[in-house]
Amino acid sequence: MFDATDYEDFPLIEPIENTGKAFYRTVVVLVAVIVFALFMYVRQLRIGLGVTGLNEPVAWGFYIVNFVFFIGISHAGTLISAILRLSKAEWRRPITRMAEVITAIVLAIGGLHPILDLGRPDRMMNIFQSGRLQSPLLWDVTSITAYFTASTVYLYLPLIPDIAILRDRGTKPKWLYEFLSWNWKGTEYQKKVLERAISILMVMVIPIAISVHTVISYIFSMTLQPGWHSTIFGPYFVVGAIFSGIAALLIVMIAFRKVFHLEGYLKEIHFSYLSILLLIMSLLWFYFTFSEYLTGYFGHEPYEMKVFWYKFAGEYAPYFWTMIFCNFLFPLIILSNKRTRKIPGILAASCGVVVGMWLERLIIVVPSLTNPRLPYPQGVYIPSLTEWSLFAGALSVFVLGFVLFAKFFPVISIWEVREGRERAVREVTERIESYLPTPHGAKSG
Amino acid sequence: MARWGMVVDLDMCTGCGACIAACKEENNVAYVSPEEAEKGRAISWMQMVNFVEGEFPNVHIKYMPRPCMHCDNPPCIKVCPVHATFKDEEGIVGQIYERCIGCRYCMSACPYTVKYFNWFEPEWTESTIASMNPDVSLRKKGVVEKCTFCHHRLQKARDKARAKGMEVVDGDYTTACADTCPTQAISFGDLDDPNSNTARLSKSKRAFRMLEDLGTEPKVFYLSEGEKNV
Amino acid sequence: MVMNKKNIFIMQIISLSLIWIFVAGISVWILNLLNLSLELSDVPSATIAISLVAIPVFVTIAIVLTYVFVGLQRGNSQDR
Amino acid sequence: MIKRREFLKYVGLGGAGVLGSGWLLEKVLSDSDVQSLNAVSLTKPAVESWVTSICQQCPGGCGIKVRLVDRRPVKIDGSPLYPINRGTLCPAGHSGLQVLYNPDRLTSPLRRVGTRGENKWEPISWDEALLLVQKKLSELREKHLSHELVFMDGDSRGLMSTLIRRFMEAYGSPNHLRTNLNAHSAVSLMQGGSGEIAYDLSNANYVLSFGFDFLEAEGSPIWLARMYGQLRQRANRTRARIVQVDTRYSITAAKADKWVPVNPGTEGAFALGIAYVIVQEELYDKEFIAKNTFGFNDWTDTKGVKHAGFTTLVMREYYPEAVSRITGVPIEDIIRVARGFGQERPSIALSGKGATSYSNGFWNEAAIHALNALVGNVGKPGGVVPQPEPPFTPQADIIHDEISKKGLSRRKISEAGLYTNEFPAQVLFLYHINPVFEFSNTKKIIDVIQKIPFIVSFSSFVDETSEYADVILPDHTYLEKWQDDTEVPGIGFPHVGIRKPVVDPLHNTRHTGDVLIRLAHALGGTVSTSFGHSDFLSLMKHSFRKMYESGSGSVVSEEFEESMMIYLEKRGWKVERAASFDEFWGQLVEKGGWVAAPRYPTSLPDMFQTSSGKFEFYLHSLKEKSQNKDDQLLLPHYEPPEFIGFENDYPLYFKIYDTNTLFGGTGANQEMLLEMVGHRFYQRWDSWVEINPETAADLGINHDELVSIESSSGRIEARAKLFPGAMPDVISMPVGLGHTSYGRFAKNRGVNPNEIIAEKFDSVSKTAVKFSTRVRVHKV
Repeated sequence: MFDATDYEDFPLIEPIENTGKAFYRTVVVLVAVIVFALFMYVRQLRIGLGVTGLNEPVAWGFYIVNFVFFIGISHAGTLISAILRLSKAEWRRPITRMAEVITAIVLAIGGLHPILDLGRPDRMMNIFQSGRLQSPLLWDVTSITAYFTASTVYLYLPLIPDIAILRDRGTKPKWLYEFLSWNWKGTEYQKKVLERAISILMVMVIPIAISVHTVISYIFSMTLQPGWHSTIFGPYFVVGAIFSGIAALLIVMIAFRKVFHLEGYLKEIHFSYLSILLLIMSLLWFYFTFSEYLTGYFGHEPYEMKVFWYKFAGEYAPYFWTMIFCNFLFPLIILSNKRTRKIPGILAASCGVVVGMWLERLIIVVPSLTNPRLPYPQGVYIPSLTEWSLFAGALSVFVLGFVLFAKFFPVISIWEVREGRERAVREVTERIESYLPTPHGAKSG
Repeated sequence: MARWGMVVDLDMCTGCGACIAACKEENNVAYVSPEEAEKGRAISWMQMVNFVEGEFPNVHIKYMPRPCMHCDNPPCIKVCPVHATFKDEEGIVGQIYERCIGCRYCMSACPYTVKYFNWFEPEWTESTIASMNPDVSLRKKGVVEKCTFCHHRLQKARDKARAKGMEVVDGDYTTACADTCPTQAISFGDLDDPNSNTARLSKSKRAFRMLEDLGTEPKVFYLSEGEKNV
Repeated sequence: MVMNKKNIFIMQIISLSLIWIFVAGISVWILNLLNLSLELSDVPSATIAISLVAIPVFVTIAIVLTYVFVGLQRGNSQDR
Repeated sequence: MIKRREFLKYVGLGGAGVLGSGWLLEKVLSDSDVQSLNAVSLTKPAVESWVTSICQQCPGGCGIKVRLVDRRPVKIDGSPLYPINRGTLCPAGHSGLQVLYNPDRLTSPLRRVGTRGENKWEPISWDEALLLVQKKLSELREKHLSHELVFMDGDSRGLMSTLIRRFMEAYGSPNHLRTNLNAHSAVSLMQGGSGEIAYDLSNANYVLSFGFDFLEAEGSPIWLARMYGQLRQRANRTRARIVQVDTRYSITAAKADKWVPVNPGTEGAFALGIAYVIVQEELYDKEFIAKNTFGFNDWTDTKGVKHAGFTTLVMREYYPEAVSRITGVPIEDIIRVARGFGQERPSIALSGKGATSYSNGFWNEAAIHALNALVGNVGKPGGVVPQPEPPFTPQADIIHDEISKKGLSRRKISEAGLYTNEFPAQVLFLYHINPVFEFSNTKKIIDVIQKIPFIVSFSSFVDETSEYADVILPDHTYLEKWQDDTEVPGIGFPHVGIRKPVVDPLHNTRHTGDVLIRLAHALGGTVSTSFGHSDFLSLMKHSFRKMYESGSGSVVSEEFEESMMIYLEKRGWKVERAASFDEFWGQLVEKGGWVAAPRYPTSLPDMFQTSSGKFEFYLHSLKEKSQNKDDQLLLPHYEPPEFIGFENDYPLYFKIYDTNTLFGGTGANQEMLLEMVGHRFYQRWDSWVEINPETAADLGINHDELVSIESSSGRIEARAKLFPGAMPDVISMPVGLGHTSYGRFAKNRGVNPNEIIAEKFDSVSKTAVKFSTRVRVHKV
């Protein structure tokens, strides 16, 4: 079946229909890593959490750090795409899909992390039988479930027209596209229904997304522990999450642009706009970090100061200052300069931010635990091989998830791009005209 | 209804550690291997905490035995997702080992670090198996455990009292640590009973509580050391 | 794999009902916890507050999905 | 590590395990380890009972109450009836069941099959083992070398000590070496008698302790801790003052009102400096000095020779500036402590290992004890009181034959003799002692032990010295045997504790008392006829008859009841007691002991059994022993301590101390005690060395870093604990870890500081002293 419009967007469909060797190679490597991680996890199940580097008083380590980190990354997606859609930013069109996919995959990974951390995962059903919604941990369970459901739906609905394109092309497996396309024919009524649904969801998804990371911050800030007990934690975590999400999105975009040769869709301007958003988030992140530590320092509460100095000049100083560099100085230098705000520079800055944000989660979780109020026990935390391999496994699941998604579905929303071509210029012109100041004497309205 | 509490007179406490040992024996607390202990995984429901101040020769060390504080406003209970840690009507903060899912949130939330986790399946040596206290249940791998104010002793005392048709009152039961303290620095009893020695001591001018300003309302009181002047 | 349209439609219906079962399950779970907290008088206020937010959110998501499904089926037939 | 088969299982389970249902996880998680616990049958209803006995984890002599469930001991608590500890117990006491159930206990007699120290054994029957020992003993007697049987005894007091002494005398050897004696040799010369004294701490107002670490592991720790409690918070009493003079910030120093760090070995000088102030300011008890002491002022002997008195010497030599220079204590501290000691009576000066473990230990103790006389606090409540003995039925006289007479006339060998290569032993018996671990310079000890042709150990475990034994005749543990426990050091009232089997012996072990009696009977002749009793229990019963007949004291009971009895007894009432000896014995065994009121001397000359009948500042008896001593060398004076190792090479003093967990090393086979060994330094299962932070900074040593400690005798490695309570030039280490044998828990845990302690002996009493070694420390 040949269609001129399909030909136009063939680069988006091609990777689905022609599977290269590279795909299988990648999948094999990733599955190998995942199987190893699974093996390590089953070993942990049998032997006990002692195989990790956790101890008394450092009861939480990599698993919780990665949980917060991955859930943070998840804000890339739905939130950004919802905000961009809501603000009618036209340059969003090739971006939203990838952002939404990140969210769905990463949420699934992040949501599983607390289970990795459980001493008795076999008793997880206790949460259902006799849970307590008073515990911030259950707030998390609820809001992550809600976010996961909402963002999956939010990923799926805009995917329907694209699935229909694939169905119409007869792409294999046919039944899958038939099943998922929900009888989409592209009629006006269908379009209206879909658009209405999407706009309901995008309004709903924003508060849910914000609630998710706020609630995650509550896990820490609801306790009385020095370094955690802070009112700023909710917005601080949300800002950090969006920050790391954008960085992750940029990396994914650059990767697909390179691998799938999407230069025609993802243009410099997209990166430039997103990276300016990244820069703004970097400044905002720094502002929150600064406020957080300044209030701690100014109050000079002894236990708080113990944690403070542990981060600033103690054992965690290398991580802390690396974080400041990666999250603030490095992106600031690179992104505020037009000459370096090019794709390689943006990639470097984004990688820096992802690493920096991971470090930030580490710096929030561990030092408060290694410095308990009582002088004993004192904590040292060195993650073990098990924790590292599960981290690697989680990253592999993320990449594998993306690779598989890209195998079956277009990573850029075809119909939105087309819609853009067809209608955007006219709509935008009309819209802009509508905000232009009415010249004196002309009829308003 | 009694409200059980403890008073530790730091002026009499010599930091000998008898309370630690008595507790371990009484409550079937498992031993971890030396390598694991080195990693900070030893379990000791009662722990001696030292505060070292000053420099030679004006050094001062304060020893404080630290059981679970059995807070009236316990930070650990608030965060438990499954009702595994709870406060009973007599104020004792307990842990249901069979329900605990091992999320260790309570450990992270406790400002006194009194909660301990079983990182591995406890390995019982012949001698510990032989001397198990049949009154205290054993913990398995992956659950959190803590001081219970020797709750099994309370249950026994209650059974005895009920047989006589009475309520448990101050003096009917005491914890293993209070029982064994050579200087009797630890006293245990009903904080609400006006005739109780423990209650009287808890209202002493010397009385204070650990990290009192956190508002956790611990039921373990400390009596400060006398003034040192020679 | 050969699948006729009818089977696919049945599967679509089933998956949609699964969504509803999921949402109903979550609601039952939250109500169960609410009941438990009332029974144990374990801060029911917190539980009530959370259930007031969480249940409508899940229900809305399910409604939106159903709306889209029904809408797409209807829109399709109307046009023809 | 996981095994290969398990690995395959994991791979198999891998896929399903993670995402699988709770049911599957339950399968994966439920390990057989948990199931094995069901063997203990924790859920069945059980019969509970309690049995009293006496602890033997340290020489403290506390009464214990063992909880048995279905006749299986499950917990040890303090016996509320027993007056030493009144229901309380120390960590070691609690871990007693780990001795009873220890997986490394010997289950039968052993004969060595490998070379010495190789730790290879074959189990043999008791008859075989005893025959082997008896043959050796007979041979020795036939060769008229009976004195070459050496019995090293680290436990005995009460009847067991009597029995061993009797065995040795009947056999014909003077070499019964007792090492656990609380030898107050200076006190015994100053006030006569055996020198066994007690401090009536609970009635004192000012306690000045010289290296007497009474809250850790000296004397009877629980008794002393209880006394400490009474010094602190008791109704109707002011809080007593405690000053700890020590070279280490011990737990006692931490709990004292003031810690006075002094230069090592100068404790005596500090005491004399206090004496100076007391004499100068006339704070001493003039009446007591005039009536009851000798040698305070200058005096003239019968020959008309003038002698300098204590005051003359003190006023001449020990003025505060001089003392401050020697001890390193600021002058104002000397004066302040002296004034407090002189004014806040009753005040008491205690001397402990911290002051006496130097080459000048004897004179340190003499100077310290002189302070007690200065404030007239001897033989009174709140002072130094005699340590009374309970009434025991004497045994029939020992019958000596020619061999034993000859043997006994030989010179007794001393501890110092061990370090000479001519240690005259053909047969060595080891009872509750482990010289290869406990003595200074362990390498030399091994050399000496190696050369002894035949060694018999009575240890319940294979310890370092037992590895060199030819035969091990394992004793019961203290929870399985009959024994009395009397003469607990420092308890000021007569008492007898009944140690009885709380459980039938778990293994094929035998009471060493029974074994000795049986050996004696087997040796025949006069050795046999000296032992009228068939076993230790009948000997005990026999000896206790006098306690019943004398009518004094009473079987232990609740505190209130007991104080009532004592009150009545003091007023001459006859306290109601058992109708027959058997009934008395029954009560004794059930309650666990006998106790009588403290006996203060009715007149002080009763207490002072010296040639002058007074407290002697001037040590007559020392003059008798060694002629032609200068006057001031017979008065309490300061003698500079000698150290081994030159200051340039070895700049730091090396101090060791006992902990209340390991008690010199015997506790090291118990998990409980190993786990909490260093609970004050947050250190488990390992040794540490306390170093002053500034000293450490100079040496570039960080906290918890491994350091090497080297003396002229050897080198060990331990982790450094930077501790502001360490004096800048003194490093301290706990003793008890570093076993190379002694079971799975003890073996290769930590290091043994005795390895690098050079042998040194007290200049007067000739006992071994351990603080005379200098070391150097550097990072590994």
